[in-house]
Amino acid sequence: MDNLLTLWHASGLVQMAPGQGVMILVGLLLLFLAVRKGFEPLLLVPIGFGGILANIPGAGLAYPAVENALLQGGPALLGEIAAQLGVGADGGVKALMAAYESAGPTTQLVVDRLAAGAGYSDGMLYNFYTVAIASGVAPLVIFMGVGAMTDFGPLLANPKTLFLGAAAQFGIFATVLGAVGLTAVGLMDFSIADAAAIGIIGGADGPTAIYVSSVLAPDLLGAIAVAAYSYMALVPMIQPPIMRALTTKAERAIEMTQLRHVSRREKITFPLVLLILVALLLPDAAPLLGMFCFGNLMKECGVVDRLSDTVQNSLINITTIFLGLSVGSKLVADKFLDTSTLGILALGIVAFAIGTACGVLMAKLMNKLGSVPLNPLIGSAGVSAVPMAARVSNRVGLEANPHNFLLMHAMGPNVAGVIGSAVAAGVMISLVGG
Amino acid sequence: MDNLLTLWHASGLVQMAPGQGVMILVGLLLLFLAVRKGFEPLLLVPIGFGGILANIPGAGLAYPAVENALLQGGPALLGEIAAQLGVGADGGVKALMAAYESAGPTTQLVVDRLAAGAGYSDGMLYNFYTVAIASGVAPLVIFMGVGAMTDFGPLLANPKTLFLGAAAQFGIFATVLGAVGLTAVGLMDFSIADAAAIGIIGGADGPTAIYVSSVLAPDLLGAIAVAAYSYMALVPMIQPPIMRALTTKAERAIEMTQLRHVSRREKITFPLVLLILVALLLPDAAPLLGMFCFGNLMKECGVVDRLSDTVQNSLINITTIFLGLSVGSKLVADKFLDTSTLGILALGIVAFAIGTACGVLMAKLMNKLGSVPLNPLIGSAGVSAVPMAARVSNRVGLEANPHNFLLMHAMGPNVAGVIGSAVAAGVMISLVGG
Amino acid sequence: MDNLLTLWHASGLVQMAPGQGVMILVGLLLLFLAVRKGFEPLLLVPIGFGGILANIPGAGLAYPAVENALLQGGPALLGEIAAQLGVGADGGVKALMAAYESAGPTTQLVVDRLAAGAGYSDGMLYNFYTVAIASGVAPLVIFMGVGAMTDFGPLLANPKTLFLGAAAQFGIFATVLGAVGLTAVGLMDFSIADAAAIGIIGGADGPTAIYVSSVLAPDLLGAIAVAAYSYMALVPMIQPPIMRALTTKAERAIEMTQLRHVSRREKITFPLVLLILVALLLPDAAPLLGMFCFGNLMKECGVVDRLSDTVQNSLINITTIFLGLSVGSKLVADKFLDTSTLGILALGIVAFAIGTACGVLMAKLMNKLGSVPLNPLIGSAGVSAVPMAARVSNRVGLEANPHNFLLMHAMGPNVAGVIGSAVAAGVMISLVGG
Amino acid sequence: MQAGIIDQGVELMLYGMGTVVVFLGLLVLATTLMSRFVGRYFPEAEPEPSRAAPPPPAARADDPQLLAVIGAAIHRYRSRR
Amino acid sequence: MQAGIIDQGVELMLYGMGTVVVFLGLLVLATTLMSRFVGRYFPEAEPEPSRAAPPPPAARADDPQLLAVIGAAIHRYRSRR
Amino acid sequence: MQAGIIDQGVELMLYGMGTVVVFLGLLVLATTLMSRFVGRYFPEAEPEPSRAAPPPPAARADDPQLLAVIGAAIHRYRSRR
Ligand code: NA
Ligand code: NA
Ligand code: NA
Repeated sequence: MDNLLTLWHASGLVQMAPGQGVMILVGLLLLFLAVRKGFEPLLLVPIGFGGILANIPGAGLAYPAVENALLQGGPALLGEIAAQLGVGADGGVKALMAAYESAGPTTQLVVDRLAAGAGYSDGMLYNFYTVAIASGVAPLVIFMGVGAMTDFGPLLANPKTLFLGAAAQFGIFATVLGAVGLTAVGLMDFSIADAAAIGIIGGADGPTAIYVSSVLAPDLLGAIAVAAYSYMALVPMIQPPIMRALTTKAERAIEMTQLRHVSRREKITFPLVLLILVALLLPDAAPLLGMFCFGNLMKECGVVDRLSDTVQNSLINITTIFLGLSVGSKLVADKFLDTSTLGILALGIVAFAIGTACGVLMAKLMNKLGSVPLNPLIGSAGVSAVPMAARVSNRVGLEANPHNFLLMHAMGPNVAGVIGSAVAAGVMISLVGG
Repeated sequence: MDNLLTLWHASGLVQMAPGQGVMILVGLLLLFLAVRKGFEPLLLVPIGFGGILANIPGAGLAYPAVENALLQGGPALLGEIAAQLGVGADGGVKALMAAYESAGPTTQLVVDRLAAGAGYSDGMLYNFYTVAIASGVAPLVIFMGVGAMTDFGPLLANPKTLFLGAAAQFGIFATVLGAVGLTAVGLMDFSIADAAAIGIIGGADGPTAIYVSSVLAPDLLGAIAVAAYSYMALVPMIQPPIMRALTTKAERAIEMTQLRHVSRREKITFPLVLLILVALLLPDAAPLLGMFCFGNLMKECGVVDRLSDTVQNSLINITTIFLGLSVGSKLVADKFLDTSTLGILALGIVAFAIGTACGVLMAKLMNKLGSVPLNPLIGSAGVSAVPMAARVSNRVGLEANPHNFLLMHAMGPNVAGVIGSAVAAGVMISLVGG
Repeated sequence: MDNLLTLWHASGLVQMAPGQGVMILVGLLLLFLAVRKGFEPLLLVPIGFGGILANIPGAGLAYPAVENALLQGGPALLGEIAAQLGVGADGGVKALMAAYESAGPTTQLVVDRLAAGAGYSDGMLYNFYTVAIASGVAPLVIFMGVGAMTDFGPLLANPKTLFLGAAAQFGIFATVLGAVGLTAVGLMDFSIADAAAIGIIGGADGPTAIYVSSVLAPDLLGAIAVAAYSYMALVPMIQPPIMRALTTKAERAIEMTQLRHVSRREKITFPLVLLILVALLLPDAAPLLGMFCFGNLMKECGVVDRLSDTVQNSLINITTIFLGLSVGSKLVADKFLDTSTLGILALGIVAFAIGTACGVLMAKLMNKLGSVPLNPLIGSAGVSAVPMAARVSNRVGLEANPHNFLLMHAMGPNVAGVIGSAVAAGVMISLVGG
Repeated sequence: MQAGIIDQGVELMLYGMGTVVVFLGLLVLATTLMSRFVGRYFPEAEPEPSRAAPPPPAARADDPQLLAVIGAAIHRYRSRR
Repeated sequence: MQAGIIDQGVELMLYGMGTVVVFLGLLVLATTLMSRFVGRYFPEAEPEPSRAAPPPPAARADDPQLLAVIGAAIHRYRSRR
Repeated sequence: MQAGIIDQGVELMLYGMGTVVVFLGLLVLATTLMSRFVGRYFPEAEPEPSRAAPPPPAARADDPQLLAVIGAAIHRYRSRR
């Protein structure tokens, strides 16, 4: 009879909090969007599934051992832990966790021991998060893989398109301003570090957004990653109206001259040039851009093809799976179901829109000032969202002029946007972090 | 001359304990069974090899740094460690290890430092075990891979076969009873947690058995894993006599109606249905069944094929290698050469036999009660041992009726058995663990 | 304005120390040698790139959190840390790091907390080094992969060539003598452990050299790995003059009898024989040779081809990438730019030359003493550098006699050299380490 | 501690086996309902497109030359890796 | 702590966007110089050899039998793994 | 500490090189015995079946069309990944 009670009390039905039910539905929604609507499935399938796992009541997969002990332990255990921490046990789990986090390292060891002794251990997703994201390694490895899949040829053929990638990053910083504005008027409560992490959604670059959030605002990571990937999937819906509103039909019909041939040596040298520039000017962007350049060098140098193949296949796939599940661990109800999430979702789409607009406007300007014709539609690709944004530029261009193939021209600003948001990430970590 | 003595005393010949020699032979036997007899070679080659490595005298590959220091250190070091632990040095290594394990966390840190300072470090296999098994990650990743290789089509075409998978799990619980019985009569000395871990051998599922043992009875993990994989390899010998004894020739000749077509949408939805049910009813099974469902969803959803391919190939292979070596680390003589190992081996085969019998009997019952003909031979596949048990059902069926192709019908109970033992694992961890 | 200063002070231009600039050029040189000259690109591309990353001023990628805090922190933080360590803050970073390393474990925890609280974390490359090399796992996994790519057929057909592999290891021990000699005359300051680690360069085996250095002389690891891989790439230039000087044209023209067929069973049994011998005689070589034999057994046994394929492809590639970056982390200016590096580079090439010479001389002796003709050119392959040294033997042989195909004959001593230097590594760890 | 271990074992057996049967029973129910629901509201429009496009019929013939080519292609691919 | 957060945000925007533009501007410069340098001093002697050797022309024909063989080879290779 | 380092080095050389020679010598012995033992008691019945089935003879011909097909198959496979 006791056993029946044990089982019943251990079951999810009894322990389910309303928030957990909601979050399981959110997880199912993400899976639906990924599987049926094709929203960035490589990331959103693991994230959505991880989100469901994280909210299984009583399983505690997303919590560290101590938090599991506090959430599920009996009053005796809580009393013992509270005594060790030198606080009262009746302040609730949040107060005890806060006391634990500010306790000295030896006290933490003793409390860890108490939790382990009572049979509580770190949840599976918590472990994944610690290894994959808290250490910073998974976003960096994915960035290495992205580097190994990136062709800088179109950018090297027309380096000025780097300015388009720069302009589109204004979406990031405008969003920072939006986030602090919402805080100033009292609608939200974001710190400047939170605002910076939210802004990076405008970079339209998943691993960069996750990396920055893990450093500056780990609590918001779930919402930021979900927003970033969802809006990247929505690029074909978000961008075209903005692009059409800011350009005339004549501009959209501009045909561009064919790109020059780029030699293999230039392609090998470029990642090294970029790396040196990072080393000289912005060391805080070194992890992200360093791994990116490393991946690209492995691809282009032609003598380590077996490493490059592995980076582009099994390594990036394995990392993606654990990165996604780890992000899912941040979709626990008590962290995700917060008004801040609504703010992040709203600010994220604004970031995409402003980035798109700035890219297009900069392209118009360059078309006016420059001697060679430049179709303003390729400016929107500067937000990155590789290669979706470049395809959108191509598609909108074809609408205006069926002989207008912008894809390769848009790949230049597209990869420039990746560099641009990594640079922005470095600046923000440098100014706000630490 | 001193150096010659150092080398000679460091050599294996001098340090070899009889148990280590025996265990090296056991390792060679496992390799022989794997390579020549085809006994589950993917696991038994790494396990057997790891078992040999673990028993290399003086190498200490399977021990933590502290145990290596105690086993190989001079009296001065032992005295210093004993003093730190506040016990006498003459109680032997086991007493000192016990004192170390029950010491406070800061004392442990100091002793760790002493061992490291004297040049002792964690053995290679001990590290593998810590990362792969103690953390729980390797069995879960393998279960994800198994999920990505599992086709639930036959189960979905005939969901009632889930009952066969349920019935065959009685082998697990009967074995628990056997283990406590042996303890009650004084032949063995198993705790209830040990008994539960031993019972899971009857689940005929390697990763599930390893996962449960790592939680409930780490010391018995080596014997349990070896028993589980060996008996899985012996399924074609263990099952047929039991199947023939419990069925008439007429029953074995029953032809079953062809399975209906199962749509892709059903296959995508099934892992989610299973996941939700786990979340509602049995959170303690969430890690195992969650990863299993995740792997299956990746396979079926069709939009993340590159992840699914990696999970089924490089990821599961890499994990298998380190899982096997880690299991091998539990074949150290002082843990494996114990009467409990004999008990585990004896109980394991009983578990397989009872599971097989219950599956067949349940199938007979369902054939009697149901309207559609059901060949009792597919009941034995409910123990899992995918896909060997299903092939055995098919083969025994063909003996009785050369037109009787049971393979696809037996795949239903076969995968049901995987779910069934994962559920049993969850129950046991919930009731006995923590 | 403050922000501008923050950014400027955070930039690399301001923080760049001369040594870092030099090391970035060294990294670029390694990349040039790897990409344009084909110097062992699989390792030297990651090592060179890692070396550049490690020397990015202000990024601190190669340092632990505490060292980053000491290098970049303000005087307040340094004072606080110094107070915790009980030393003065004006002794400089090196003195504080030394005090930290000799402090008790709880003091270290407190200092770690101070560094983390001030926003400093372990550098990316430092993390890679800890996981990949300090744990010993990456060289061992690569050795497993090398084992899975090695064919012992030629060695088994002519086991006496093992003596050639033994003789060539004299390069290792002669170099040890050279290193202690330089120390004795005061030109260098190597400990006996340093000398042993430097000697292993003569083994011409990358993973073995890295493994031994990580145990015996972590500070020299960067220089030792760079020397080992560079000289391995230079084998076609280093060896031929020595080989020609020590042999007559008639000796070089000797044709050898065709190798006998080696059965699969012999190939399966050989790694087990080697393993048992290691277990009995030299447990300290067990990690290296154990993993090597394991890889080879997986390849030869024929029943775990999917594991063997993964070991030879994605696993070894992934490990190579992180091993290379980790080695690069040891190319930080303050460790690499030292006179000891010059000594290591000089001793390394001597080691290769002596190893080559001893191999050739032993082959001449065996040709004199034995009844079957043995071309002395295959002796040089005993240094390992698989398969480059064997190809060199073949090429020099063809010069003397266009019908003289020595490649397969040279593969025997070539793989014998791998075993030989792993044995030497075991001896040195046994005598010098711990 | 070992006192009453038989009772513990019996209890574990009863509750464990009970849970397994109840859980899988509910899964039978849920699966059946799901299949009906999917079959009624989301039937497959067309015969499911096989994802790994099957080789065109010609290739299935046991033409020895074709097999030779296939073998060589696979062999060359593998040896390149 | 939240006092003056607007100022912090404005500052972050100014310095951040400034750095992005300056950095990418310098990159334009460095890239252009690099391309000129490489083009002048290390021009490609011959048309860059494509690394993954392109299929010989015959294979590009849409010969159905050839396509069948290719399909079968790929299929067999995949199913072997 | 560095006093007598030469002695240490000489000792390391003597014992190290000695161990290498003795170990590899024993390995020569053990390998030879093993090969004889295997050859006598477990000879290979038939010529060892090559595991990676060799391409059928036809494929070895330098038929340009076949090579074209092979090239295309590999190319297509690689570009799919
Ligand atoms: Na971007
Ligand atoms: Na089962
Ligand atoms: Na060697």
